Amino acid sequence: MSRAAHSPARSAAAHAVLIAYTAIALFPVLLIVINSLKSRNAIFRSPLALPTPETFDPVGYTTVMAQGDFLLYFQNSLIVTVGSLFFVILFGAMAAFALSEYRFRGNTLTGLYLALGIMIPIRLGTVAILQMMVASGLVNTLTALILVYTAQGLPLCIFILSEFMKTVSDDLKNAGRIDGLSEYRIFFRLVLPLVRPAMATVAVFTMIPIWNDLWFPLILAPSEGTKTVTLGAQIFIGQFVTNWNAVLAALSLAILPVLVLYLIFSRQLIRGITSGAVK
Amino acid sequence: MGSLKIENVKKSFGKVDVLKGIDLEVQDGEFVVFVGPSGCGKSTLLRVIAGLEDATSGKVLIDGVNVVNTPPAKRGIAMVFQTYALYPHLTVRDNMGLGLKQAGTPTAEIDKRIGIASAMLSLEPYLQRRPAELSGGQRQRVAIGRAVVREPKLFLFDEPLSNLDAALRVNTRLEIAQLHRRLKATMIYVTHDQVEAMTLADKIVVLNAGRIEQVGAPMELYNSPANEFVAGFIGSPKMNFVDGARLGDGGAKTVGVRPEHLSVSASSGEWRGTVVHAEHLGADTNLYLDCEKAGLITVRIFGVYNAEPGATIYATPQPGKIFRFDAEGRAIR
Amino acid sequence: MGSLKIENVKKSFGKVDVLKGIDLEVQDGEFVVFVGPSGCGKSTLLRVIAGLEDATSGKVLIDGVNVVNTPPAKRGIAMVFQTYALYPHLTVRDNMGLGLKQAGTPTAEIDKRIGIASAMLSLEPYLQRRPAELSGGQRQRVAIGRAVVREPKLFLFDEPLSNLDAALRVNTRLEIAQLHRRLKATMIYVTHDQVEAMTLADKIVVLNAGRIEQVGAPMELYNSPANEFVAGFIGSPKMNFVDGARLGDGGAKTVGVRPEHLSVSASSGEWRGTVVHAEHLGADTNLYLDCEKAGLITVRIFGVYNAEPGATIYATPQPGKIFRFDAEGRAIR
Amino acid sequence: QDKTLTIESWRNDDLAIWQEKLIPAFEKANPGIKVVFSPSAPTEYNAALNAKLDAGSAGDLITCRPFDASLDLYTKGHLADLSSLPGMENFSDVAKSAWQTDDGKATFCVPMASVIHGFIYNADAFQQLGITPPATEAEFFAALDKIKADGNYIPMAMGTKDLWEAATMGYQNIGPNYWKGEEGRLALIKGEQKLTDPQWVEPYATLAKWKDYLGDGFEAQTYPDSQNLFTLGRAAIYPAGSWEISGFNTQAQFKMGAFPPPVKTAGDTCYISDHTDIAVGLNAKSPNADAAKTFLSWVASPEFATIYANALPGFFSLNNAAVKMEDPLAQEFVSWREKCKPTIRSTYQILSRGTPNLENETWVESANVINGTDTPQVAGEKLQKGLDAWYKPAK
Amino acid sequence: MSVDDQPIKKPFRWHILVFLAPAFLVYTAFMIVPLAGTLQLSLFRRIDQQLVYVGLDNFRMLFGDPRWSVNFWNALWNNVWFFIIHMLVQNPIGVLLAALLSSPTLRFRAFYRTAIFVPTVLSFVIVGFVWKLILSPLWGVAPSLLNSVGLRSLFAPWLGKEEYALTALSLISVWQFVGIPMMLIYAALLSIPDEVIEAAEMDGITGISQFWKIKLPLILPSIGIISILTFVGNFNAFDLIYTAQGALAGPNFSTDILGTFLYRAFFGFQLQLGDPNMGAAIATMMFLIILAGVAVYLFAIQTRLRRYQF
Ligand SMILES: Nc1ncnc2c1ncn2[C@@H]1O[C@H](COP(=O)(O)OP(=O)(O)OP(=O)(O)O)[C@@H](O)[C@H]1O
Ligand SMILES: Nc1ncnc2c1ncn2[C@@H]1O[C@H](COP(=O)(O)OP(=O)(O)OP(=O)(O)O)[C@@H](O)[C@H]1O
Ligand SMILES: [Mg+2]
Ligand SMILES: [Mg+2]
Repeated sequence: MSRAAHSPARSAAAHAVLIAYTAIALFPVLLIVINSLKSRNAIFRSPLALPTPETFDPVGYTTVMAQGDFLLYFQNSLIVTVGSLFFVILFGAMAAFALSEYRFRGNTLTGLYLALGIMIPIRLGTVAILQMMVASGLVNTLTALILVYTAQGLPLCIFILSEFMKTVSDDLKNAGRIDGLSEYRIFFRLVLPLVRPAMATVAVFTMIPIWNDLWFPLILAPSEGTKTVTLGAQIFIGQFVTNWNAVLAALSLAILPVLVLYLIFSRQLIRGITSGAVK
Repeated sequence: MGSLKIENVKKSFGKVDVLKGIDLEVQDGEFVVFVGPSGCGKSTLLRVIAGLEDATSGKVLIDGVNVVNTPPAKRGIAMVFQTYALYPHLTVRDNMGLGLKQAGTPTAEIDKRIGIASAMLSLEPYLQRRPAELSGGQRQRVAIGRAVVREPKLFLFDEPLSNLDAALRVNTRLEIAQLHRRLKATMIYVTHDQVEAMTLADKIVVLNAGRIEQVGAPMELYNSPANEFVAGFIGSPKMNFVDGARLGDGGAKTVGVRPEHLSVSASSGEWRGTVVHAEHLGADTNLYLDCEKAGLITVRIFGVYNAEPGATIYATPQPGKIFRFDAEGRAIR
Repeated sequence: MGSLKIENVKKSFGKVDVLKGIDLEVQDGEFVVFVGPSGCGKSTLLRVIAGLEDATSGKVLIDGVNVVNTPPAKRGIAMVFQTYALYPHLTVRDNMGLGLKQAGTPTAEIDKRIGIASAMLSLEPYLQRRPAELSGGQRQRVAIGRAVVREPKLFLFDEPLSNLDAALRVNTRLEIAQLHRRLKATMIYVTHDQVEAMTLADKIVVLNAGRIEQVGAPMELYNSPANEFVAGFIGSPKMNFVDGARLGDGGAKTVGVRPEHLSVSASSGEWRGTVVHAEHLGADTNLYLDCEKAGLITVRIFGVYNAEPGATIYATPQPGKIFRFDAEGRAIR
Repeated sequence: QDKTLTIESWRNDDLAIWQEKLIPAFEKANPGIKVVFSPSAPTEYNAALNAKLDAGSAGDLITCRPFDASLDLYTKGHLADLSSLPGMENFSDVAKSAWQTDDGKATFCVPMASVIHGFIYNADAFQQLGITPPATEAEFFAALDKIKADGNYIPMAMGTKDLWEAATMGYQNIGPNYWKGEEGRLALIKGEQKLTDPQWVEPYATLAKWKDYLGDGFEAQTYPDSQNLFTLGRAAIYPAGSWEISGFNTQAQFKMGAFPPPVKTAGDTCYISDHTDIAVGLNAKSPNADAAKTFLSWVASPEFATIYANALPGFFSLNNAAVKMEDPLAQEFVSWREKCKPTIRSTYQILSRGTPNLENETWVESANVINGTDTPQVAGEKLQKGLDAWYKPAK
Repeated sequence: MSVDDQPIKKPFRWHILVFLAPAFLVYTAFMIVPLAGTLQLSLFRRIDQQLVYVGLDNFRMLFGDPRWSVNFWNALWNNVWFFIIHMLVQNPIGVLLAALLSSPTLRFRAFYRTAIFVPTVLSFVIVGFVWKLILSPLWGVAPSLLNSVGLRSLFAPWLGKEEYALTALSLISVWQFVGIPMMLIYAALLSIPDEVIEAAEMDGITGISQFWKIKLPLILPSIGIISILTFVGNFNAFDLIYTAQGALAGPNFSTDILGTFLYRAFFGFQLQLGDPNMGAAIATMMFLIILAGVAVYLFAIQTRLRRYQF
């Protein structure tokens, strides 16, 4: 649409609101980043101050780097997150398509069944899950985490995607059917590309709790070789004394990969993806 | 391969009855044109044939087989949607090629067919564009191209040329006719364009409010419409209808004369009238006359004819070109 | 109120130049029709006028004021989109009434205007339906209705009648003409229909590939086209073009004769030809002849004319109805 | 083939000590056994451990919480009986009491350490203001008044936000002087005393007086806040547990001293909370039980006690053998064992077995009393009512 | 009767099964089976190391015994308040931000979108730490910020005051999660065809009224989704309260919500031993509450929401 469509006053107001909210959103984050670069004393003496030559202290980061194998932890987190995401999105989108596209008996009930999972904290199922993993020898493997996270991510994914899939034009899918496309191809070639913004959204929503989860890595894969970043950072949280420099440093570092993933996904938030399809 | 039989097909959307019992037989390789007023159910009927819409009752048989439970993909049909329904994320080339790819057609063959279709539709410069980057007419041509490349046995066209300019429309119409001959495919074609209907059709089906009014060859409909509706619908400008009683024709409720079947003279003739308005189309002229005897009528004159509004003119129906209808609107033969 | 001036408007989408410098003046209250081949930039030009698209360069003046920075809402324009762009969540009534409501029109007045518009467009039975429950033609009529009720000073119609049947199209065309007279509004109208262009326009603008080829009154374009393109574009079937040299006309590169300006005879005439194909349209007949002297030509004959393919027929251009063009395609007068 | 033993623990803090001191010492003495110390965040430990034990994926050695948490594991069969473990004789009955069945017949964890409550003070500040460590309550409040009047220091660093500070560093710290240590604690268990009795309510009354000496906004002050407030030198007195010593040693830039909870009147017997806190037990399903027992015997040895107590000043060995400690502050704390009567926290044994949980309630009420939302009497009544709801002492 | 007239059996649509199967299997195996196994514990009680079937006794205890019921109702009410704040603050702000961001001519859109989303990415540990730091009266972040705008007197140790703590935590949660409704609504707004918006512009419907009259009705299903997700998320919430206030959800249980209540009961806390049976009873109640909400949404609201295809 044209520039003229938006008056300068309106866009100035929009920027004002957005800048104000951005400040609210970022201020605490900046505080973390600033303080992760200061000595402990400086953090609590003057939390608002920028690091000065006297107070600058990367001790947090050096501790993190010295303690344990953080690169490995990052790698584990990435494998688990990306792996689970892949299956959540794939399986979730497939199920969402079935629920939104076809009318069959028990459709809504199936939808409800697939949503049950978000109604109970999955933590409660820990023992049974762990027993399953023990029985199948998956304890201390990343596979165990991927399986659990896939199950955990599915309900939300199905819930959101099925709503968005309902907005894909029937005529478009019908054109595909007339073209002889199988239902699978209609799903993969037509529907999936057209709900890209929704998939990106779901991917982001799914990724965050997985990345930040502490519980299942602790239970299912606490070994040194399979630790995730969040679990690794816990090492600095003691019973009585917490090494806040190290915790802040580790968790600040841990934001970066998720932010990168977020940026990758948010590139899929494209306007007008369906324009030109129907009249 | 490609014959179609429709038996008593009814379709309702909730309380709205859209198709009220359609019976139709289409021979293999026939070119059938559906015409009818806007909203009469043409698109719905196409969609029922394609399997996109379930008929409320009735049967659709393709090649003698009831296809009620055959999914659209298995019916061997290509369709041009009235709304185009292009794949917005695919380029023009991929829009056309997707169905072929699915069918496992070799790439070389796909390229060839897309080449032919895009040449026929003047789409070559746009093959790499997405639908959003095309003009209305270009989109419509992509929709045609997508159907055409598949070369199935049964084509369904829903107003495929409505957004094309005259020259392109003539061209494309001829190409479709050629395609029809080459593939010996059955084609069902919805249009509002008289010229298209008359030139393309082996058989025209006139629909009105969910019912078939008449089925017949184009000139048959023009020359002997079954009823007032068909008479009025086929031919443009529309046939003039005059109250039979007013003309002293006791046997007919209504008398119809086509605008092109009225001769005009400045001096004498059967119906005396005043020019209300003149439309100059270049090749011909439409005169709107207010006649004492026949009321408001339209006269179509070949070529340029100068008549100022207000002038007095006499119109005379050509002998043998008069249609008579009874009280129910049925033609009296 | 409602005059429009376009000065050297250019528009590119990335590397694609769509409008290549358009200059146009439209008087207040004028009815201007844009015609041109599919993809020539008609819709884009309308969108630039409406303010939905920024021109790459050039000026648009409404009532003498440069509106480049005026948002569409403030330009006082109503537009019928080629793609309808109905509000999917609103009923037909609300689709039409929303703009008026926003403008604070009293409810009674809104109801009145919707009543008039829906009667004019035969939309009364559908006022409570949503766009998804309408046929293609009905949707198009809603799009027209939405523009019409607002009664602004400047209307932009983008192929507003393309999906309507002949009868409705004639009716609606007449209603639009009437609206034009009643509101004294300026109207800009895109169409591919020759009849619409010829009957509605005060002035026809022929566009081709982003440039204006000719601007003029309808019959002016028909009778004295500025160049070969306009000559070929106005009139259907298309003008026959024959190589001047072949006809022995040294002064003209190309000679043009309209199909309706050829007289036929079975026995004698200027150009001897064989019938390739005959199209019977009822009111007239198009003959495609392959002539020794003039190549493949089209002849339009009023009424029914029986000619079997293969028959020999003579065609003679009517005197004074011959167009001559030079090597650049410009008309030689 | 080496056997590898995994230790489950909530002591993230001790990772370095295990890796650098304890494990090398053990492995050197016991070739063929490898030990991995695998701590998890303290807040998750109980839940995670229970799940792992239930599913059978827990480590060989389990660090034991005192009393019911471990007793429960033992009764469920997750912890092995270690009564006859060689080395167990190195511990007194009191030391073992936290990891025994109620009847004292079976012991299932090897005691590692106890912690002592008291007050740590900023010696520089005291010197500056001319205050000597208070011995009686009157002196204590006089000192606080003096600090407050001076205005340079917050008199006392404690917050109520995390609740347990109020209960543990407050109530359980000063309480034994009122209820006379073990005497009162056992009477409570027997049902002979009630939490509404004066000796149980009075400590609350004293706590309520603390309010005026705490920092601005103490209601939102967390435990780490309190630590930082003190070690940054902004507060003069810190109600403490001995576990703070090592952390404070590295963080505080000033001299520190410690004094035991002040008695009511000079010359009264003093009581201190010397609380059995950490032990280590054997996962009953461990496939390496023999190696694990070897390890546990080592943990019961004076050698371990010496390394551990010196590596972690403030966690005092429960071993009978005398342990020589280097840290002066730790020596100060442990010296109180001689002049005062030790007791354990009143709520830990038996009384926190039911619903509502007395320990949790004590946290909440201690904070409420300091915040001023409940009076001492009301707090006592609430606690007793909760206890009465399920606890029927054998008469 | 001819053969043709036999009612033809619709062929079984295998593809539906294929689409559903992977999700169904993984989800059932790793979510439903473990959770169902846990929830059925609510019908048992451990007596002398034996699991004994006790019917609804645990529920009777939960509601009949003030030792449990007082806490339960307190947690439930707190949870309702927690939810109300999210609905009133988080979702409107999220929608507003999304609406602003979706303006096609807005510059720096990607920056805003990312910046506003950053809090959502943070782990609870960080969020808890930084807000405690900011709101702490000791270190002076909030007081000095308020001071700089002359509102120092408004400051209170919010997280430590019974009357403010829950609201303060709800707002922190809002701060953290605004990104969720924002992104979802943003994605929904993107799918509105440009042409409809253009038509509205032509009709003179711009700015706020365009949002109310055109965009909002078209994204209503997404608003429904964020409402129900907020509901489900809030009634399952746990981590923030747990990291910020501890499992006892102080002060004086004023921030106790169902999640923390459940955690204490199920996993135990400090000296309190976990009681999986009572915990499962509480979880069952939570489940039923959420299920009721979701069922109302699925059957009563979702089926009535109109969806528009583009
Ligand atoms: N976004 C775009 N990117 C690139 N090219 C575009 C884009 N939009 C339109 N075009 C091109 O601009 C040209 C003019 O388009 P426009 O829609 O104005 O044509 P039109 O004259 O209205 O045609 P029609 O009669 O088919 O509707 C077309 O060739 C089209 O392909
Ligand atoms: N979902 C629906 N609910 C109710 N009525 C509907 C629905 N879809 C279509 N209709 C009605 O059915 C009738 C037939 O529609 P159809 O699209 O078949 O008309 P058409 O003959 O193709 O018209 P056009 O020439 O305008 O495209 C129309 O009157 C339309 O309003
Ligand atoms: Mg139609
Ligand atoms: Mg156009």
